[in-house]
Amino acid sequence: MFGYILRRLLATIPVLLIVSVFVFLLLRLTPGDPAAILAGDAATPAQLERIRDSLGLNDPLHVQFLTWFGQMLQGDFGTSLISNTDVLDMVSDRLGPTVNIAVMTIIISVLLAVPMGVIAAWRHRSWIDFAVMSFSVLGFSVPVFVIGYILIQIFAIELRWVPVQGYKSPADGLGAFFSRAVLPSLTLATIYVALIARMTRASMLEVLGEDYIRTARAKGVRENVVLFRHALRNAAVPILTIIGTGFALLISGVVVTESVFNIPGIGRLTVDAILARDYPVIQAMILLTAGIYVMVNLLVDLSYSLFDPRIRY
Amino acid sequence: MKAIRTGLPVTRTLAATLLASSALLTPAQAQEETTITAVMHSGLRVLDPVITTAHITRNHGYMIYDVLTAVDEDFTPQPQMADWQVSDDQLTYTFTLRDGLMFHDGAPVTAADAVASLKRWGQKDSGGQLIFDVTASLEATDDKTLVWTLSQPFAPLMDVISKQSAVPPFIMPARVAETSADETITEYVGSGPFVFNEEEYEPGVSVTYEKFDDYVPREGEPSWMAGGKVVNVDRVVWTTMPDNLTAMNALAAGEIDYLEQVQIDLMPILDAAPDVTVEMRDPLGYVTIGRPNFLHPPFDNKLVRQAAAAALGQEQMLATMQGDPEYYKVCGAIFGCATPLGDQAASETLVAPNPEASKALLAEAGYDGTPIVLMAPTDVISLSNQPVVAAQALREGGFEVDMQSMDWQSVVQRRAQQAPIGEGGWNMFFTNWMVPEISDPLINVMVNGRGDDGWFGWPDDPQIEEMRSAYVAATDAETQKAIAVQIQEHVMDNVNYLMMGEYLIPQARRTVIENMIPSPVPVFWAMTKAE
Amino acid sequence: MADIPTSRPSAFHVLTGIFALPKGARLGAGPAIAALVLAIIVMASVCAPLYVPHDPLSMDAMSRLKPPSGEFWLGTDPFGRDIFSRVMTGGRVSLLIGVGAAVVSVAIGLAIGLVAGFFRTADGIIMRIMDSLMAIPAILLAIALVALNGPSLGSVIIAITIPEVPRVVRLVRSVVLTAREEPYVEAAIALGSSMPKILIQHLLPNTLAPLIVQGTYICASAILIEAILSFLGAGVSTEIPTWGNIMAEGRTYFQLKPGLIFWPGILLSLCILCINLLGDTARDLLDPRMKKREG
Amino acid sequence: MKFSTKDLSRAEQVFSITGLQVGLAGQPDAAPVLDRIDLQIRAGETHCLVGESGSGKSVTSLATMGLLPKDALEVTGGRIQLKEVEITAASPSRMRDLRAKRVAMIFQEPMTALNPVLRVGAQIEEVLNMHTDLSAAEAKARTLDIMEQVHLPDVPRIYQAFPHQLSGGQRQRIMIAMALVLEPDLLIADEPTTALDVTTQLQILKLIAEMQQRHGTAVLFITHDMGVVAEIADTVSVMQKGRIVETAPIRELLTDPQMDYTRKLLQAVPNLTPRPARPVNGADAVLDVDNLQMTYGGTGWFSRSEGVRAARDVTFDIAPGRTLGIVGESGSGKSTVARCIMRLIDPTGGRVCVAGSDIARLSRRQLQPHRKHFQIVFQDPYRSLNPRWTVARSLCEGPINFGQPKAQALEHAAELLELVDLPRDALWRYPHQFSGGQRQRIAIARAVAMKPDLLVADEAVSALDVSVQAQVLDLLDDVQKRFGIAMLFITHDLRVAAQICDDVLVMQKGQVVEHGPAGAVLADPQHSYTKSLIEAAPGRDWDFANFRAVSAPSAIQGATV
Repeated sequence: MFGYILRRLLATIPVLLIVSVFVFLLLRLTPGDPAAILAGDAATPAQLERIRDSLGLNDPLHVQFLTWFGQMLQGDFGTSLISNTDVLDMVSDRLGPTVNIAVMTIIISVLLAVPMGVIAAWRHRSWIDFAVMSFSVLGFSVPVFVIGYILIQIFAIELRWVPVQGYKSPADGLGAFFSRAVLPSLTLATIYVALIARMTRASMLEVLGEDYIRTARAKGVRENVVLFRHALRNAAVPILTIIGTGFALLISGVVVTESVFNIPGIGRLTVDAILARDYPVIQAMILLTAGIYVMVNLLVDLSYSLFDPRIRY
Repeated sequence: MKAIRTGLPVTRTLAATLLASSALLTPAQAQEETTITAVMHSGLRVLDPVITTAHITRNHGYMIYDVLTAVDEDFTPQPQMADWQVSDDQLTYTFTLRDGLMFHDGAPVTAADAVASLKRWGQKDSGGQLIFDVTASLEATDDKTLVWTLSQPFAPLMDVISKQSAVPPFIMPARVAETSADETITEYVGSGPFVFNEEEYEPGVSVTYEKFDDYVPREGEPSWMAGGKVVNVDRVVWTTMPDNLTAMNALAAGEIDYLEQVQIDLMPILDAAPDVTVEMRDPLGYVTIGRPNFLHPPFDNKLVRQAAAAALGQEQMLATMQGDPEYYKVCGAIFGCATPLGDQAASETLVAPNPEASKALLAEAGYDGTPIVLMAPTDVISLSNQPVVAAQALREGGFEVDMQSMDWQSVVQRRAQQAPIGEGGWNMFFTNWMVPEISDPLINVMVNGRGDDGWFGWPDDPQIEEMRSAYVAATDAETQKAIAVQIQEHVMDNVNYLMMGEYLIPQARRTVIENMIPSPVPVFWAMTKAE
Repeated sequence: MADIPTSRPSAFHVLTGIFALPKGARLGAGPAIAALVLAIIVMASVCAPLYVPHDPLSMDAMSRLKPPSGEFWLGTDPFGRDIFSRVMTGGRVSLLIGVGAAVVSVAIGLAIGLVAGFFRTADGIIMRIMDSLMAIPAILLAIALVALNGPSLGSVIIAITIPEVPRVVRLVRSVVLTAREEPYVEAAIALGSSMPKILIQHLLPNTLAPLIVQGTYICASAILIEAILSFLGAGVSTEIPTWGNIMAEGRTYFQLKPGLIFWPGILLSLCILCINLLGDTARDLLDPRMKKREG
Repeated sequence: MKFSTKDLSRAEQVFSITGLQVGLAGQPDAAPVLDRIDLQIRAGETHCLVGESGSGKSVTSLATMGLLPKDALEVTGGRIQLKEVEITAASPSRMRDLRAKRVAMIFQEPMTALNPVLRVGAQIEEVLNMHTDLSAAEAKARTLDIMEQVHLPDVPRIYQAFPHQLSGGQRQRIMIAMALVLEPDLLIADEPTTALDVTTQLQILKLIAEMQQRHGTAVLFITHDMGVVAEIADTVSVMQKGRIVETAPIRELLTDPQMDYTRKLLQAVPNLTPRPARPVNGADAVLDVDNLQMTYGGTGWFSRSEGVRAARDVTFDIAPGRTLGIVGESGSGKSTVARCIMRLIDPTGGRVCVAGSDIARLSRRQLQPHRKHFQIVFQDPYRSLNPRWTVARSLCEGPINFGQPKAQALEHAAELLELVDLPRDALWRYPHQFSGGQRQRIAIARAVAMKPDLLVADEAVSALDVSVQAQVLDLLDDVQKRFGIAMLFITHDLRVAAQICDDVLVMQKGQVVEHGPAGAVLADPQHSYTKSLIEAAPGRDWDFANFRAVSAPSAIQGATV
């Protein structure tokens, strides 16, 4: 088990290395000048040049890369070129909202999607199946910002049940947190529910055709026990996998949702950083999201063994 | 390393959740504090008001710093931190700091602090540079007195150091002001009416200011940045909302108190909200301009520039940007319509498009149909419409237009390129200014004619430089005005830039916010919140 | 027992004719309606220049944000452009982006995936690179790529394509890895067929069916991602109307002029819905496991 | 042959099927899947249902359990009666109640029939929890008891085990325990030993018989294997295309079958007695395998395992026109040897000489010209032909690779099709248009098209029904005679080996335990493992094709020649 984890962690090193080189090169080839952003509209070329010098942007590429990479290995991700704050501080301030919303989204999604998928598979080709599948295809078909606007219109503006926007950390009161987090989470969950419900259904359909399900039925086991005790656990691995790979989708959704609901999370941080060419922040964020992605998928892989005793690492 | 770093906030969040669940029933705040939550036009990311000209950073500067002198709403310099006297030969300015000035860390403000701050500012600000070009000495003679000695008279000196915008000379502690002018400061201590809360600062998202209890306001009614800055609220929180619609809805729902800029088309949303007042804070407003590149064909040819001026029409552009005619003004005054130097001379061609005239000028110039590269930013709403409208108008006027979409940062980077068009250069871009930023020939960077040392577009225009020198030398307002009109006429003829008109952006506040003074910079002193 | 005598028929024969319906498969009306709706949308979009009443780019500041009328069937946008003309013309570009992204990513992914699946030595390196690409959130990568190349149609397609490629590679590779264990592939080895021949003649056709399915999903998601990129300010220039940038431009008018979002949104969603439905149908028909259950 | 001699004349009739019809759901006009089936079983009786694939055996059992796939099959007529209960009329919840309690079932695949994620003890206990009010402790006691009864070793440990931690035989014992824990009236066993090795099969058959005796259960035993039938049946029904064509007590059926189909079925069963040896021709060996080694894995940086030695020190040779059989149970390494010789995998040691050249170490490119000398026929007829290719393309692939012009290759292919008894126009059809046996013929034709010196048949007839199996064996024999090909025949089935091989090589756990002429090895095995294999072969004393017991002398005679 620990050997396996160690091996997997070692395997992430080349991945993160490739990501960092790739991102570094991509950014340095991208037009844009952080110095110009810093200095504002009225700066003259000479002023820009001096600022560029002081930011180290005039050094040769490989020098810049090695400097950044060396510092990063020591846990120093540098300072933002624009706001001059420590990148790690910036990121850790912004991580909380995103993580909380993401966790809530995953919980909502799993609670909704898994039963939906199970029932759809059980009543294969019935109207319930059709309804679940239609919903899930619809979930893929509507841009996430439109879903956000519609939810705001209904629940925040018409019904006034929850605030329009904003974020409060759970430390400021759970009520405050939930009332603000529920709409963004639901917005994000739409596509996630669609994804998980589809996978649950497909996986369950496959499992329900297995011999041991026939065995269970031949034992006179009740249908709900067949579905949830015998089938669902066997169907779990692909469902977990899609939760893991769907995480990338979640990050995409977060970028948009944070704008619509004004949540100070890492999605907006990254988009702002890209649009402002704030290299250290972009590099740290992409590495961080890549790292999270890899870790989430490692966790997912490890969690397989919880559901399937045949899988041992 | 990653796992550890990412793990932290999660555990923190979980712990916080547990704490919060026990704290859920206790009342939120024992004593009632007055907090103003304001949505500003942009996120605060740069905290050094000298190194950047960004409006949001300037606004931040006015919150936590103070200035020696400031113009009032009549553009007249008034004492703020200091009174001043000018010697009869116009060569010596003596400033005397008033009593009770104190930095947020408790140290008194001294003349030495002011000298250091002025010197740093003088390296960055173009007006400041001109003053320092003629400065013999600037020194603190005692804790409260500083003496500025010039080698030759500089008539607009008080106008420059009292200006409201782009970079005003904010007074910082000497140790902070000693930071190189090319690096951003790292300590944010001022002597202004508000204290910057560094703990709660999230770059680009929100910034919190607390009332500075030890601030001693000047006597007198506040007028723009002059007068008494009496703070009547405990906290001011600026946040950013990337989505205009969300901000509108938040204001209508009472979740925020103040919205600095209201998108005019969306005003009907606020009409439905009874507790919200929409108004004009800043009657001067903004201008939108187009800048041709003088280095490369076809805009190196004056006739082609004139053709562009003929092809474009202010009305079309402003109407597309604003919609409601109440919020824009067709006006060709390059120093602003309602400013002392403003004059509309020779600007008739800009009011309405005249494609035929444009075509005639192009024919005369022998325009060969080379497409002009028009840079069009897609991610800044206030700048995304102009190129689209311009492209159509220029095409109708006989131009070939290659409108290249990019994000604003690419525009910012590319407009600094002097290379030919095929090698990453450009022909035209659009931007916006606040009227006080273009209101005289020293502040307005677009009338700079020093070629490569000037602003993007780089006109090498000795004539206009002569006029600017004359403006500096002029000692009375009438001469200044006369020179300004000359510059106006010259700019219209030479088409140094395309003045595309003025527009206004209303603000919106919850009705409980009262006593907000009119000013181009949103002002949080004087303001009260009835609750 | 490794050599169990199985009497269960392999369902591989169903793959012979990609669109041949197996016996007993009941499709219902859904896919037929989806195909019809999609065909109408595609036709209407492609032929848009022939019938739209206005130039989709022609602005008129004096007729901004007009309600629907005889002249402007769906009203006008903030530039005074005709929404109907823009939406119908926008469909062409959106569909082009969808199809373009699908074709390009499938083509690139197929080539890389075949190599990775068959050549053990290349596999390790290729898959590490693909893992790395997959670890970068697609939307961030796309924004960065658009920022790099400028928001032209081509660069938006590339930006959407690159994050999709690793997924296609993984799919192709897994199909190849499974197929190369098939006895008929081993038989081809035994018959002395060369590696390229086996790759192209035996393995490639196996990947086509799942790729068609994957391609439909990529097509759908590309149209959607284009909309999101526009929303974030990194989309195609407004001079080239797409459903995505029409919606993005109109998003602040959501409450006042819902038509700006509603019309392109409904077409976009309908289109994606149909593409996804057809993709699902194709998958159900092509997936041997589903087949088993059909009987 | 010792048949079952139970006296069932006074036993109560437990189960009967009368005129049962099952058809495709929603397609009343389609041909019925089951056509008026009648069946009776008495308490303690073992009734065997035999027939080839697709004859409707499994549908019968599923109908009895009420487990027909709802959207595919439905009962359209007839009755199924279990004592007083009429199953065809029972409601779903009543049916659920009957299952396990009154009628239980065990399935073919012990690998897949147990839920892989639940502990096996819990899976047995679940039956008790569903159908009885026993306390947890009582249920556990009952479970442990029934596990003892099915002779599982170390019951407390296995109670806690997951299915994948058990062997196939142990899993099938769990299935039996699960089926019998509530002492049902009827046990349906659907090919319960087909997936098991022959020695395990014997044990499971004995166990079923023992449990039946102890509980007096009626058993409906479904199988395609006449050997098994001969071992266990009291009565037999033969099914063909959804009908029962003949029902008789076991001895009657085997000695005096009434129907043609039954006779055909019995005649197709290969005899365990080796066929008479063919003369040795003395030619030089075509294949010479010397000291072949194959070790899987064991090279990873992080894995500490030593690798699996799938083949060790395997040495043999085959002369032209001769057939060598490699027999052994699953995991014995026999397929590994075949794949090493075909160079589908790379052996880790030893020499493989085909037609005089050692190919064990050649690179892919160097190997290419040698490929035409040796060809292979695989087990699964459904996967060994590219489903997208016409038969012509498949047949021509090899010759074209070796430079034959297309037209000539096509002409040759047509001739080959005739040789394997298929019409010429079959060239332009696709594999799915053929039956399994026909496909196997095509696969043989494809191999023969290369004019190889050596043909490897890897379980080439194992997936086929007995009657088809016999035809394909004949074809192989014919091809060998005609072209003088040397043949390496891999099989787990001793009967098949006895009928086709000149020499037999017995493998166990990667090693050769016995090697000699078929007659000697099969009739007079020396090694204990070979002996146990032969002992375990069901129905080994019966000569099915001749409707009589195997005469002892002929066996000895076969061994001595």
